[in-house]
Amino acid sequence: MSLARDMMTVAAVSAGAFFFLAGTVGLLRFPDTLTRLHALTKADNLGLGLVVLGLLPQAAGLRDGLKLVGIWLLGLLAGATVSQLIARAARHGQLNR
Amino acid sequence: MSIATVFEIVLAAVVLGLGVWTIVVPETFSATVGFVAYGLLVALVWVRLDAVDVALTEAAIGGGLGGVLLLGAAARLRDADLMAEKTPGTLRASAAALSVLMAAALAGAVLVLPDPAPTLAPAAVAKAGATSLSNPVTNVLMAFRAMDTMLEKIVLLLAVVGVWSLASDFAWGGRPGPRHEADPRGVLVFLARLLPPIGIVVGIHVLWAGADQPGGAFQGGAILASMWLLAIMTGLADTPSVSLRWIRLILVAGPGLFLVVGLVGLLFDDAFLSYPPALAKPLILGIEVTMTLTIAATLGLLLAGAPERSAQP
Amino acid sequence: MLPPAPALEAITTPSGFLLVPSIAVPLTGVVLAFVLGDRYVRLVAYAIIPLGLAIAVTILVALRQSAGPLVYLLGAWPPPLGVALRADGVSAVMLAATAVVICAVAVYAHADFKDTATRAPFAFWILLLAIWAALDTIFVGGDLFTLYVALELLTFAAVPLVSLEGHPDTLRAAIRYLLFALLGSVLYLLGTALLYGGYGTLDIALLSHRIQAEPASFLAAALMTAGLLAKTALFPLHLWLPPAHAGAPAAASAILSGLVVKGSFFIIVRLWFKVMPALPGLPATQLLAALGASAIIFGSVLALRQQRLKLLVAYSTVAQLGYLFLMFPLAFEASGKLEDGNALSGGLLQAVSHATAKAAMFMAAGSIYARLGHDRLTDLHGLVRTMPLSVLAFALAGIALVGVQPSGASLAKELLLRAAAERGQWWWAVVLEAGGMLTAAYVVLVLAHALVPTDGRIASTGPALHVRNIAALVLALCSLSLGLLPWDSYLAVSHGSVSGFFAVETLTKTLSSVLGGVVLAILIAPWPHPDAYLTRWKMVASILGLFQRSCHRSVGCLERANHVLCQWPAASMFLLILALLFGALMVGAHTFRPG
Amino acid sequence: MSTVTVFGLCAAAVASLGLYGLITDPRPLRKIIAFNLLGSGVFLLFGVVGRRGAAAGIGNDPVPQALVITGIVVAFSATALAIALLLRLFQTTAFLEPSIRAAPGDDPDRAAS
Repeated sequence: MSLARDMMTVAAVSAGAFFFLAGTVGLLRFPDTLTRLHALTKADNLGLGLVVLGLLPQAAGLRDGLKLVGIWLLGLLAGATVSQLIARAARHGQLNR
Repeated sequence: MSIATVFEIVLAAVVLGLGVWTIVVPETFSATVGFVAYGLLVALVWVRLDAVDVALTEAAIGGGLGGVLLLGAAARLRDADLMAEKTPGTLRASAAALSVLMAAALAGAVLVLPDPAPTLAPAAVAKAGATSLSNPVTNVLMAFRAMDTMLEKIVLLLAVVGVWSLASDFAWGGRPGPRHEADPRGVLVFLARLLPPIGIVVGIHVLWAGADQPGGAFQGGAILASMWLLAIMTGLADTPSVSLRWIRLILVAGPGLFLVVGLVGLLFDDAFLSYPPALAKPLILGIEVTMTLTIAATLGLLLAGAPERSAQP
Repeated sequence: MLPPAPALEAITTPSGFLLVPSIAVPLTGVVLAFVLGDRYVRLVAYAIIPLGLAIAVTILVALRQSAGPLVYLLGAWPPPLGVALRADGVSAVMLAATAVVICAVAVYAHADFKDTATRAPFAFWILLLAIWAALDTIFVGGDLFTLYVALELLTFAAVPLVSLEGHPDTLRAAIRYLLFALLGSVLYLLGTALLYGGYGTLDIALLSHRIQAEPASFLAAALMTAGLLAKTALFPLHLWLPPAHAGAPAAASAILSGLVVKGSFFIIVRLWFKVMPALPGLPATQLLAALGASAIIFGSVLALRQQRLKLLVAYSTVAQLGYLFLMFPLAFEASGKLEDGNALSGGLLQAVSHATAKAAMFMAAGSIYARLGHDRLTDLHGLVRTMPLSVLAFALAGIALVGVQPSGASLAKELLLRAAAERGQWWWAVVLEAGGMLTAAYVVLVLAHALVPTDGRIASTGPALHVRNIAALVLALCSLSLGLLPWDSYLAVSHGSVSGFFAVETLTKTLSSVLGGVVLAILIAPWPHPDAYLTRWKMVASILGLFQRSCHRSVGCLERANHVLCQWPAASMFLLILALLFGALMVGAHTFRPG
Repeated sequence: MSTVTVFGLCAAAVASLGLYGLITDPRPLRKIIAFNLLGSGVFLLFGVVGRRGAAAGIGNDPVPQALVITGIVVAFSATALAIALLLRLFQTTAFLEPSIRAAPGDDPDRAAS
């Protein structure tokens, strides 16, 4: 049972780490603000979600699990808001390039 | 070399790299962004050092609110950079040499510190019974070294006085900082309506947890302050004018209560800033709750800046 | 094994509780003044200040009756876990001096910072009380980290005072002051981290038993000393002082110059004499005194070259701060330790007499500025007829600084000279005498300008306020009579050997330093000056001119050097160099110790 | 290499980086950032010292931790005061010299790229 849990954790966290890596590469390599945002938000939300998913089986109890999910939701909220703001600023031409 | 050590070396290298970038990057705005990232990673270092209380403080105040402060200043001062002349190369080289020398001396001194290291951890644990709080850091802050904590509250208060003293004469008594406006149907306003209830709960939780687990007045206060700032930045709330009696009461409530409890201890108990064992926990929690409010208001007002507008809109 | 701490230090002494209100009362004032706000701040300050003065006096009395120092354990937690407050004779003297100066400044500032709903009085009175609380904490604090917080409290209270007027120049001065002070306190904090790492305590009494000659403690001592020197503005780290002290309102300048710089100075004394008396070694003390000597020369000469009275007084502070550091090599005993004695008493007396005299000088300068609307030296001719009391206060404060009997400075000088003779370090005696002459020079320069008769009356723009002049006069008289007080119950002063007043010898000494000062003033000062009065003796004038030109050339070099030292990168690099130098000298003294 | 060694070296390096920036950068805001870096290095050193003193079931001596928390708050207040001074100076001088203008292209996004 615990082996299965550990394997799930390893798999999910590794996948999450991969998405983070991909997102970061995209952030550094993509040409303009909007594509960069695209790389960042998609990869980060998915990456964070997978990491949280992977950590859930390791949580000591229901409360810790709920806290983890809460962190993910808050991360999503913050990421979504900030990318909206940056995208709007980019569209209004407040940012060049 | 274990995986943990490799992770630590990588973490230290990234922290250092961000530090170097923060110092050498030409644009000030980039430097502030670098500093915020640096602050978040340093919080991780603190976790590795097993100092979670400090990690929370560093993330909330050092990286978080400090970062907001620096970013705001960098945005407002954008053209001031152009006036500065560059320091000549020879000076920079000698400064670099001196800094390297200093780093070597420091590193050497740290590495030859005595083994086993002297520590007060056992003493702090042994005396924890006197306060019935099981977070040793809270015990040190609120009981053993309460004097430092109280003085530091006064430092915060003086910072507020200092910032307010920079108001122009006509704006004295008015509201700090510029008035912020945001699109009422925009996403930021949405966030500012959605987040504060959650943030306030989290802040109170962090304060409450501080008695026994990592957390406490500073960390909780910083979270509350950021919620307030979010509301201010979206125009949902405005900064209070500095002449209001209630805002002044909140700003001094923390140190004031500390002083009163201290003096009561001097008159009726053992000593200044001592707590009778039976009342220690409620007293400390009471001070902490008040301090959280004070810290939240102080941090928020420090970020808002000097009074700039008259109280009437 | 670590030797156990003496039992006396670890318990609260009977009258130890007196130390709490010395901090808590001004703090209460800060809190109350902040809440009650604009209309009542001054009222709160005037309620608190007599109370604070009474506490300082009570501590003086209590210490006299107590067998040893007063000790108070905060929260009844004994160190190393808890924090102790301790007051010995030195602390009591500093507490009392602070209380007296604050009282005088409060009287002086009565008219400047009235109860109106404006920001300046609000900030001034709160910050005044905060400075008092911070200084008292520094004087009685028994823990190095508590001292750090108190130092920061002091900085946070002092910086807004500098920028109270809100002009760009004063804002720039305040930023520079703040940043340099922060650099200094971070270095101090770095030192405390190393000390805690080495010995597991920051309590001064415990540390003094545990500290050993080790790399960490050498580096800590060097960093802390350098950091504190930056906050004390000892040459060559004085870049921030003249603009900050000259730009602040007069009442604030009096506090900043008289008291605030003494806070960090006091911590250096604590560090070297109490925490680690055996650590520095003779070379480091000589370096410290050499910096002091350079401060006297640079500060005095630059003071003579200033066009504005307030700047002149500020540069005089740079010079007088140098004086405070001459005691260190003179207190170095054959045992290889710094010990209490004539030298330490002399240094602290110097600090006290400078606190009172310099505050009085700034007050007088401030009255002059307020009345005339400017403080250009060359436009002060005939001032004595317009403002006789202000000129008198300035003159008395100047006389006290020069060290005319029975001023505190003269007693201090006497003690230091005696220590120099005992140690066979005659060169510091020479510096002491030369310093008196240089001080006399700029005092004479100001007085000469004020006394020169003019045809026209000086145009006065402001009102004449006698209260101000009386506050300045009282403080100057205070400084002038410090030598008469019974110091022996607080400081190690052996009274019998102090030479009698108005003996022929002392009179000639005083006269010679004043005459020397006159000559220096004529040679160095840039005034369009008494040449005019010398036309009858053309020969004398031409010879004088010759000397003057060569003097001006060397003074020009000095000014250029000072200009370089007052650049930010140079000064901050000097800070690091000094730290490394102090470390190297301390290590060297222990490595090559004879035997 | 132990945790203490790694982060001890890191702390020393960060502190001296801050020192370098504080000495050489002529721009006040950059000086403030460098001061924060320097302070952070000093706090880390405290953390390393506390980590060495792990005992009695606590992973880090609580006394240095408490000192650092106090220190962080003091450093934040210092930053706030310094920035307020700087903004005020900028306001007053910009009022006096309206000729100072932003140069084209001096922009956060470009800076971040």
